[in-house]
Amino acid sequence: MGGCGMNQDGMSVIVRTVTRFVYGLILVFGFYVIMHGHLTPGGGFQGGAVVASAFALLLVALGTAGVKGHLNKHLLQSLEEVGALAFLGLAFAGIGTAFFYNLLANTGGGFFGVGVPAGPNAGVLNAGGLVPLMNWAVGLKVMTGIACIVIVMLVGARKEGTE
Amino acid sequence: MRKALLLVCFLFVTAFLLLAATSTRPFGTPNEAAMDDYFIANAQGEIAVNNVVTAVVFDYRGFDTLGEATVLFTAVISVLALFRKRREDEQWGGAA
Amino acid sequence: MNVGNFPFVIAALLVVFGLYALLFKRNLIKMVIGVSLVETGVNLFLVMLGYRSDGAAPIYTYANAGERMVLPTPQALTLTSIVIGLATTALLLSFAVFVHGHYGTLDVRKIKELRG
Amino acid sequence: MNTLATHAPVLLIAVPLLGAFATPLVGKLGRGARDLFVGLIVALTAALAGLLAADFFAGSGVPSIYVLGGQGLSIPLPSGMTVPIRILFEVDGMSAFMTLITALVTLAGAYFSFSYWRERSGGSMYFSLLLLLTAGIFGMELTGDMFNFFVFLEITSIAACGLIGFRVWLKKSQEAGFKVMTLYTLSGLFVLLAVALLYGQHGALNMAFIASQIGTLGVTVVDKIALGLLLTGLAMKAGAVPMHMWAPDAYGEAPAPTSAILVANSQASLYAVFRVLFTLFGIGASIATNGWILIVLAVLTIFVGVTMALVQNDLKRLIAYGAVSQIGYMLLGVGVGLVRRASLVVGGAALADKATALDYGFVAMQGGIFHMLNDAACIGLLFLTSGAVIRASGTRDLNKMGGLAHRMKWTTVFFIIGAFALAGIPPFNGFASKFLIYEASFKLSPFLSVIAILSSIMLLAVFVKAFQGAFLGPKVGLAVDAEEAPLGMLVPMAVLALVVIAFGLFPGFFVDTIVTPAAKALWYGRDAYIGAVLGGG
Repeated sequence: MGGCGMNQDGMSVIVRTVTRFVYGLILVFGFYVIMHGHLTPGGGFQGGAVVASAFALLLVALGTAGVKGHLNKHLLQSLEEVGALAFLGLAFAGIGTAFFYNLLANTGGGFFGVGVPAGPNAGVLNAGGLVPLMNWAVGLKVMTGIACIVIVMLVGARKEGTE
Repeated sequence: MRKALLLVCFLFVTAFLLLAATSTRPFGTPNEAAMDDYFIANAQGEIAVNNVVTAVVFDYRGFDTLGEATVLFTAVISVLALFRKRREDEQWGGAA
Repeated sequence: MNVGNFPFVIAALLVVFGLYALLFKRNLIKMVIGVSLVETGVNLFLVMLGYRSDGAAPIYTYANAGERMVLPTPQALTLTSIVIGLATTALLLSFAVFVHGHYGTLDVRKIKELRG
Repeated sequence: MNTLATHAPVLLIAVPLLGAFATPLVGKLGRGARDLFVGLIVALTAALAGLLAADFFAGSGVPSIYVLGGQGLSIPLPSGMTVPIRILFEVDGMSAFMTLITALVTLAGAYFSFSYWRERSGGSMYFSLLLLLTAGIFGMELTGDMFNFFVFLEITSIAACGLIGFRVWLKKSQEAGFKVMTLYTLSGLFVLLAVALLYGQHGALNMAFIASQIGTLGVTVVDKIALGLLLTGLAMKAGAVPMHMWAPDAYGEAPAPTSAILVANSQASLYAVFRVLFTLFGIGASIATNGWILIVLAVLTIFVGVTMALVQNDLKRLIAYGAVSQIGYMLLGVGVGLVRRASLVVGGAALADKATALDYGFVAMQGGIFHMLNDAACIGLLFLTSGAVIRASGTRDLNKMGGLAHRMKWTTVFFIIGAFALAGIPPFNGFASKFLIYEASFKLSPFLSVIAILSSIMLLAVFVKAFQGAFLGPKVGLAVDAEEAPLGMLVPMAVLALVVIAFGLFPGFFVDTIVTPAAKALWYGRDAYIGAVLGGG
């Protein structure tokens, strides 16, 4: 296990320095993908996976001891449940008409209610009703969920995989 | 014996899949696109979203997405449950 | 460009390779790779079903006026099934870790307490 | 209009999901709060299932539609379109019947778990997975959309495997977890490939629309391949014999209350097999062939299940093989019905006449469908008692048990009731449904009913052996100071035992009120199923 480069102390100085530099960029890109999910390719799942990959990079480069305190398993798990509940809550929001009814779209201004012109256009960020909100909920869920799996398996596999 | 049986199954499934691939309609020419054309035509008007795929994922087929989020949640809970901290009497070879 | 059914055959072959690894490989990790290959093949097949000749991505932000667009539904379905694949792979690998912890090996021929 | 009943199909999934997402958070407050919360969620879910079923069975029997996210609840088609574009739920007699089964088993399994899992770790995650499994099963039974069905299938697969491997300190549970997960994933991918083929052929994912397309355009090669893949995948998930190797491992290694729910999961896959064969492909010349395929699978399943049960020494695994063999009886009943239906005139009116005149094909269907409910009740009861027995004796090996009847009187009684019901002994419910199957399959071929009867007798021998090993004889090992199971375990067992007895004593009433509408939905409900979505008839 020691030979694969992942251990308590992480990898070499070069990798760690580059990681510190790139980490923030990946996070920004991930949040951009989540935020613009209704305008450009991407969305909550893709952006969440990008952010989770930043966490995984941190974990691999700095080692499990290096990220202690930054990434708390219990906090991540709770956040994931909050994301899932938020998504379910947004789905429940339209139950006056039907489950999953998008009650904010095209309400004319205000909160994500702006309409968009037909045909190709540059895009309106404040549009889409529940869609951007659901993107955020799913993004939160996916980033914390995948990070949780990675942390647990990285730490646990060494403990449980060999008797 | 077991290996021969597996091989027969494998060859059978291979033939089956290749038949499926060759008898599908040609690549790039959908038989029927009424549902998808509706999405392309109405995503901007109904949902006010430029990305049609996002409109499908979060609105027209939003329930699938809820299911998908649930699948991920299930996997996270399962993995966390497997690697959980166990009690004293639950170590290797503990009680049934 | 007319390519007939060739792309679908490629996807089917990917599924076949995955099944081969699943059925004939003796290592649990290689079996997980087989499952992943099957998943990839099916996803590829699904997303290829949505292609319309000379179609653009179904996103109005980048589209030109009056352009033909590919079908959006298979892309949404593939997104769902990729996430499902991720979930199953994570769980399968976790089980592999625990099987190794109990049996000390990943060889399926030596892991056979459940027979009959 | 009763709004709660209108929203019942989606609430039936959303409420357990809400419970599952919130259980780990509530669990931080302590075990009492968590048990109270889960208990409330499960009770609410069961009440919703009861409401849905009562609403449907009291109504006119027309399938009801729930459009997710639509402008109106029951407007499946947007104006000017002939294709439903949104995901929709479609509740007909069969779906309503299946939700009743699931609700019954979940209620018993979850309340049993409160005592069973009291001194174990990871309770919040256990109950979260249990609720997810339930939500997935309900979704499989209610959805009217192919891809949505696949998503719920995967939810049940992952949740089930998480539960099977939950006791990580047991060597066998991890092996079973890996094996079952691999086969579940494979079966899910077969289903997904079939969904992809059907989408490529018909450009839609709605079951009713695809069924009507197959009806008007005829069954093409691609449709046939999709049918083959669907049957393989779903029969694998249901545990029919050539693909049954995972089933005894799964039922045997899962914690006892979840084994009961896993049986409901297998039955949901079986429901999907019936839905595919009767609704999706219920037209054309090949349905007799499909029926014979089901019958061959059924005979193999019954025979192999019972024979393998004979040689087991592990109590859980013995019951697990019993559960496998019962899947065969359901397949047999419905398979005989399908063969007979093919030989009758293909047309709604003629089939409806045959249902009121109680043609033997229809009787076979009634038997097969009634047996799903009976099997869920008595196999569930047996798994729960096995949990109590294993907890008291500390072993699963029948050779190391003995004399439990002295101290565990109630558990003994419940085990006898479950075993007799499963083997089809008259006063209990297993007899009621098996008798219908014997009677009807005899008319198709006496050979089938001979196999079915002989297997039932062998099954009785199996359970006599198990009973003698575990409950009679001198007290061995831990049985010397074994205690009766706590009240929290006895009450769920008693509920299931009461159900077993009630169905056995008044089979006519239950067949008339809930089984016949379900059988009719399959037998001649295809046009109504399509008509509810696409309009017309």
